[in-house]
Amino acid sequence: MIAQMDIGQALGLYNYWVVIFLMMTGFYMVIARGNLIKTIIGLNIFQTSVVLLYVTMGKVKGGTAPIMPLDVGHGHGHGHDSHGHEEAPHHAADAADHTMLQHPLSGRVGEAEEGPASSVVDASGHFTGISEPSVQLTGFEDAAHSHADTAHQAAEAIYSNPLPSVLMLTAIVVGVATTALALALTVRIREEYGTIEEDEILEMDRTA
Amino acid sequence: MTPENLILIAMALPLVAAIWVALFGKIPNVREAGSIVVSIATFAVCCMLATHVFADARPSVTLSEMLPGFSISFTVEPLGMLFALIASGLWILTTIYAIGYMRGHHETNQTRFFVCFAVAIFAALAAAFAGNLFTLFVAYEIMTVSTYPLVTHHGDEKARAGGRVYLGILLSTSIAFFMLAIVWTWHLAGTLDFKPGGILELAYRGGKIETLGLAILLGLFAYGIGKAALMPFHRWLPAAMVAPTPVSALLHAVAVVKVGVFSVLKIVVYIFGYDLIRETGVSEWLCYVAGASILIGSLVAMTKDNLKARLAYSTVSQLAYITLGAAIATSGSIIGSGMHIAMHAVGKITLFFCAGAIYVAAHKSNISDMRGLGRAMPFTFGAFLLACISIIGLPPGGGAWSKWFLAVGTADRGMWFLLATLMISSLLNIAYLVPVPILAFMTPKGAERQTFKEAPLMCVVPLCITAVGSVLLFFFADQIYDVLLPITEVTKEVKS
Amino acid sequence: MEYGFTLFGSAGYGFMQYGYIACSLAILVTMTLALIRAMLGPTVFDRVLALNMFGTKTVLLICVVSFLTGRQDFIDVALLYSLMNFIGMVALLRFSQLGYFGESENERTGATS
Amino acid sequence: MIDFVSQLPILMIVLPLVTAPICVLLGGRQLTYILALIVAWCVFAISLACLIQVNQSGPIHYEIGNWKPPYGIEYVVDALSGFVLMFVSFLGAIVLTYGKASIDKEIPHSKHYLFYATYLLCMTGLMGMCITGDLFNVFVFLEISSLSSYALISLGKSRRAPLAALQYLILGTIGATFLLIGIGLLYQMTGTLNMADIAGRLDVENGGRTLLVAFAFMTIGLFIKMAVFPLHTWLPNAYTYAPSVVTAFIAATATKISVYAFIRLIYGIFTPDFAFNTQPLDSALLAMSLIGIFIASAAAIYQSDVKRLLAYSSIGQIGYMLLGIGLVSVGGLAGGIVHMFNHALIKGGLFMAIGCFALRIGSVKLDDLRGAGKTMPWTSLAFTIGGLGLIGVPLTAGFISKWMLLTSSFEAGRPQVAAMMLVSSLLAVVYVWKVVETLYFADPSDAAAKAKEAPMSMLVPLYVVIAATVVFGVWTDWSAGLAQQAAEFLFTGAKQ
Amino acid sequence: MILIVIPILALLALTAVAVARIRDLWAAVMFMGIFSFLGASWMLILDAPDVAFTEAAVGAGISTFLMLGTLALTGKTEKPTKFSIVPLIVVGITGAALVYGTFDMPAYGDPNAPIQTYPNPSFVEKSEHDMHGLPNVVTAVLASYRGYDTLGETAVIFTAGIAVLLILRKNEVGEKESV
Amino acid sequence: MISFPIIRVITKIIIPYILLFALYVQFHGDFGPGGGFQAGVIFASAFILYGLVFGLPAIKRVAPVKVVEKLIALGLLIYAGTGVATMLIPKSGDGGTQLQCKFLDYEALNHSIEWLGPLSGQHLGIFLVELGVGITVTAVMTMVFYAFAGREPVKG
Amino acid sequence: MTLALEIISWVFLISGSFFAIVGGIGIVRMPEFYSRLHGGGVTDTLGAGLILVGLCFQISNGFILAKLLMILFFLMVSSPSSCHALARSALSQGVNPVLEINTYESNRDSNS
Repeated sequence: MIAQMDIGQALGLYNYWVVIFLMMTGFYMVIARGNLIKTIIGLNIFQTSVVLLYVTMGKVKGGTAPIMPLDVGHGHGHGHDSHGHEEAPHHAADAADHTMLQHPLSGRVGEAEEGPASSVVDASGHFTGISEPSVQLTGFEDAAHSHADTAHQAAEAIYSNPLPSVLMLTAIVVGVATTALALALTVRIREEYGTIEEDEILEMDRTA
Repeated sequence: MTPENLILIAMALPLVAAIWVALFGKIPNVREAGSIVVSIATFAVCCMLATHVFADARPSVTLSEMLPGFSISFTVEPLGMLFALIASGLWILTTIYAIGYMRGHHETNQTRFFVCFAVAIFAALAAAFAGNLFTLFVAYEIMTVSTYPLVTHHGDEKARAGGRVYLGILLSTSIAFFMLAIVWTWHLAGTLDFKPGGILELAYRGGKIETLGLAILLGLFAYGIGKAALMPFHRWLPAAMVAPTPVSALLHAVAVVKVGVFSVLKIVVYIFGYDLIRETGVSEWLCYVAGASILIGSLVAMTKDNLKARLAYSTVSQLAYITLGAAIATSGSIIGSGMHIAMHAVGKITLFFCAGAIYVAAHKSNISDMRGLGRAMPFTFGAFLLACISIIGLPPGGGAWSKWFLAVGTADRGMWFLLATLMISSLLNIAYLVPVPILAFMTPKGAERQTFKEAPLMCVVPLCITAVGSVLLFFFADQIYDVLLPITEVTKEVKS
Repeated sequence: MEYGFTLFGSAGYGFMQYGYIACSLAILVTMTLALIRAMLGPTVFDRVLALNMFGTKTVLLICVVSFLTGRQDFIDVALLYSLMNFIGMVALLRFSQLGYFGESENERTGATS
Repeated sequence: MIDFVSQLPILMIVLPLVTAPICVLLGGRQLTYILALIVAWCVFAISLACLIQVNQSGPIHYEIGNWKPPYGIEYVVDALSGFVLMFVSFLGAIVLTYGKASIDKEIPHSKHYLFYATYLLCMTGLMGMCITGDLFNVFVFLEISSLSSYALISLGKSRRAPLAALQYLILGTIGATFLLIGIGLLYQMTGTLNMADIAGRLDVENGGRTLLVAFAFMTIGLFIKMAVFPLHTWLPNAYTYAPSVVTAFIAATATKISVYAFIRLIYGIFTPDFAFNTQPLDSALLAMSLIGIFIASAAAIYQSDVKRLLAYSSIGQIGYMLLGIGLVSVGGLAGGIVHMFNHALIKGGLFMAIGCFALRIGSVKLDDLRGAGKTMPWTSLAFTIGGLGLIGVPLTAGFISKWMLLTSSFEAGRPQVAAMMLVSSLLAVVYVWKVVETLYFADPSDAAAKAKEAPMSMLVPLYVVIAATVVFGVWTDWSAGLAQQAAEFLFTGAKQ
Repeated sequence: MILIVIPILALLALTAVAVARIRDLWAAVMFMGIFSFLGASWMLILDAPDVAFTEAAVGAGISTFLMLGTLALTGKTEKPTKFSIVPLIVVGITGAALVYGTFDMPAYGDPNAPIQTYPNPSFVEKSEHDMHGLPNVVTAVLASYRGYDTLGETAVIFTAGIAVLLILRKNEVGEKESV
Repeated sequence: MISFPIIRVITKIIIPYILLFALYVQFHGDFGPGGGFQAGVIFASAFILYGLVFGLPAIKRVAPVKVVEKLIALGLLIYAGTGVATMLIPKSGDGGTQLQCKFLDYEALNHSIEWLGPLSGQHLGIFLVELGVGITVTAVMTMVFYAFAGREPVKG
Repeated sequence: MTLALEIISWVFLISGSFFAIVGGIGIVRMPEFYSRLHGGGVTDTLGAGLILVGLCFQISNGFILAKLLMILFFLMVSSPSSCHALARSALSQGVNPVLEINTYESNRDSNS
């Protein structure tokens, strides 16, 4: 099986393997069964590793977080600062820098900088965007402006998938809820038995 | 009243009795008067129903259909009618006897006793009228469960142990084998209805099942019906001897064991079709197993000193006759089996009544202690003697006819070895049954002073009636034969 | 394999990127050192110290990384880290002082939850 | 005008979800109870309405937030989920109705409003798992139900209750995390979380290995939640030490929902073809479930605590449901689904009866229950009927599902499975009978002799459930019919 | 980027092993905090700032407080337990299964992976259209597209809250202790 | 923490900023990383910090147990209530028809305010929902802290 | 932005990195707790501070600058105070400074 995989593929998966290693460490702590607190820590690590697994899936090479930059109008009009290099030698670096947000071959960087503000936002400042529903926004003019800009950017920039992030937000919350409950139970167990070592408790139960 | 309604009424009456008894548990006289009245009414209804059935009507009622083709339904045919008549008729006597016995014995939990008793009779009637295998199975299980409290009536450790064996064997065989066989039948035939000529023939002809499979299926049925007490699953019968004697009478004469052999008979006739069985020869092994049960049962019975235990093994042996008749599967042997259900029921119940009467009157249960009791209790032992004759199969006992038909059946099939078995077994019957009245009448009293007299009237009257009945059956065997003939005839019609 | 293993990502980096990477690496080295101390112990306070230091370094790492990736608005996360680090420290100290989270003797006023 | 009919699916979930915080806001004991009770019955009514609607006009789809499925979350009520929702909400409501007296005794009064809120949340979670068409949503609701059941279990009076809850928590969280891993892998291979969408986008050629692992992880995760034999270790303790009401509710519903999720996993997400043809899952399932049935049932026999005994029996019964799935036929699946329903009723009823004993006797140890049949006849009768259902005696609900499983195992060409199922029923006979015998035929213990019959408020709901087990054992058009419909729907849906 | 990621991964693995091996529970909790810090850093690099944010708040924050609070009430060191091979085997099998499962996965960061191509238009593109200029797509998905999941999540937290109350709150005076 | 005056002072300085930051995270969650849950945790952290440094009674004066308990429920109610409200408010469909919305369909919240102009239902919905999450999380975390801190260690 | 700012920022960054590593080495190699505290202090304040200040020079957005300054403020406030509290707490818990250790060599065994 492994023989079928070329090195490139292997390297494309190394993150997953690290995550799997972390998961299994946590899982081992859970099932090795000794101290209750240790078990709960193990569960925590297990869950955190699953979060990492999901997040790893969502990443796109050369993509960026699915949050459209707000601070347009500063710097060169993109979410990241391009550090104001004027010198010719730095242009390559600058362009390379852009590729992190934008498609490498798009070449529409310039358009994105100047185009939208005039074409998409109408005179009254109301956003009438691209096939926008009838709702008009005034309470969010800033956002609308930025949106006009980001609307175009979105067409060019690669964003990582937001869905795994969303799922994992939920999963983390679930994890902390579970942890809180488990710890509360541990406190009760300690009050009842005077120990949090599982084998001692079981021994006490057997003799009781 | 239409026959359909009569079926329902006949089955409802014992339940009414059960409820009546439960309601008036605190007032013994009302309770028991109700029992007797209802039992007589049940018998009357059965007789009315019988007039229809024996006039070739086949009333049928479906209560509820659970899955398509899978229902609780009742169809009355002669064999079942005969069985219902026996059960309901003997119920009257058993009830009367039980009242006498229980009062004479100051038993506790009498209400529970009579409730379960009525439910058991209900189950027996339901089994008798069952229109399909499933209904039969349900009735069979109701009977098992309702008789369990009767067996463990005394509630002590011994009774509970006996009850456990009783319930354990009956339930486990019925669930593990009987149920499996039912499912298999359903799978093969797509129906569970009792049909004259059987329902499995089509599956066999269609190649859905091999001869070996058929033999296994028959085995599952034969052993699944644990109440037929085919060896080696007969242990529950002696174990159930811990029960009070009326219960033993019910168990070993009327309801439980007869439901077992009745089911075997019915399955052979209406599920397999006895022509199919004979043709394929799948039942040959069963013949020999039954033969062995006959002999071994008789032999074991000889070794028992406890009267009830001896009778129990005698029952094992006698039940095997019926199974044998079913396994031989000729029209004669089938009729013989059907007759033997009746003959043995009447005979054996007499014997148990006697045993109970002796126990009530003299507190004796071992045969060796009964020396000279015959003089003190002439009616009881006289009845015992008559019943013995019937069980052994000597004229003028009813058993003579049934054994005759069975012997003819074996001869028809050329099973000479089995014929010899039957004869030897009859000798053994003499050897273990006749010594009891001989001991009671012929030997002088023991050294100890005995001041016994007959058991209470409520005990003695029923046993005299049944003893007389067992003799009368010898003279009216013709009627039974006529009644049972349609079973075999219908089959022939289907064949031709 | 195109998504695989190119040393500097999908395209070359400029000087800035090298700088940030160097800076992050330095921070990572420090983190490693702190981790070593946390593992060695020997007293609980050594560990707390290492943890505190580790937390601070994470804050720095996040700041630098957010510059590296060009998403500076993410330093919110760093802000949160610094807060959590401090609160965690206080919790640890409180724990080591009193042995439990509850009220200390002189703070007790009899209120119960 | 608001059109409530179209909002029914969401109301079913949101109603208890909103009521839980309202309970906390209101506080108080009686008020919150009444509120929770009303809501629980409302939910039942809604689920019934949904079920009827589904039967009349096909599956209901409800897009939450009006976002189309690959983007938003969708609710799907089809024949199967409608059926499961119906009985879960019914049991939730009836157990709550029954539980007032028991809760009053076992839960500290100041925590009652929290208890009711948690109970409603548990119900929400279980039903949410059932109704949703989105895979991740299943996980979220699984956690809601799990967390609330951990809390509920830890309220038991025994000092082992928190430990039992923690053990359940640890295993349950492992299970949920495995499920999450599986969901993640599946999501990665398809790019969507909607179940129907995933089913349409499975690319077995290019992602077989990942899909296989995803399937394995989700299966194991669900197995832990449903307490399949080697992964069952949390269940006996959890059921034993939880408060009676909680045990009744959780035992009746929680594991069933996991079985439901497993059925969905096989038939709604992966195809039966993937599960059973490319992998020998069917044989594995059959072997696992049979081993589980035998070992768990055997373990049940040796328990001295009735709650624990029933807990082990639950582990065994889960085996039957898996068996139905493993038979890979419409009949088998229908049998499994019906068994979910029937077992929910039976186990609910049994644990409710146990709750009555716990209330009056204060213990559910076999020793303390001796002779309770005399002092608490109605409760004991209910227990006995429920026990018969557990065995699968005809005319109880348990029989129907076993019958369906038996016939379909014959149809699947696996008569040996049918035979082993029947033999395993014998073990059920043993452990049920052990309790029944103790209740009726043993010398009363001190506690049982002093006990009086449980209050009407508990007996009436108890008898509603027990009567339901009998009713659905006789009139099965409804339960078996719906299950049959659901199974056919799943199979045809899978073929499309 | 890989230059930063690899040390982080190495540190993560190291921390995880340290947590598993260390007997001092207090130290284990601290390492867990470190694990969270590191994990969150990596999440940030993986373009999931929201998750990193939450993980920081939860893993390094609340969870640690709770653990410490529990330790304060229970005890600080773990008793040495005898080593058993069974868990190791189970873990080995599970891990091997997972690794086996990765073989058919799309490579890390593959823009053609189903997850990146399927819902077309993607959430990012769709939310521009639907959300009237809400820049944070994660929030948009969280609260609107999958708002129901988040409702469930809130319910989970709510459940945990009242569950902890149920478990730990002392009974009122006059009631018997629920022991 | 009587014996750590510096910590006490620093805490007093820092807590307002923490709260400010929490509010920022809460209401800026639409624009940058963060949202209700994170804000709730930060809020609760501030309480916990206060409780750690100044003792349980002090923090219970700030956030009484009863209030926190009700807030737990309130947050979830706000969230679910938003969903129910969307169900009850009809949205205007094509041609002025009144359509009933589904659960959590924020389009129903589209409305116009006199002095502000039209307001996007999606924004309002997300805002309310995040608020609900924030309240619940704050309250739960604080409550959990109370619950743990309220117990006393068992000797042994 | 001018080149000067760039240079200044990088000077800060590089020196910050340097101090961070130095502090890190210190925390590992120092012989006992109180001296390690010193190493920790160096990284937490000097290293962190310098790096953050260096980053400040790279920023053009005022809002982000504010946040960065906020972080700086937090770190500057919290790190020393927690260091102080740590030391104090350690002292009160009976961790005594080992005063007689003067050379690295002599502490090799005490450290193990």
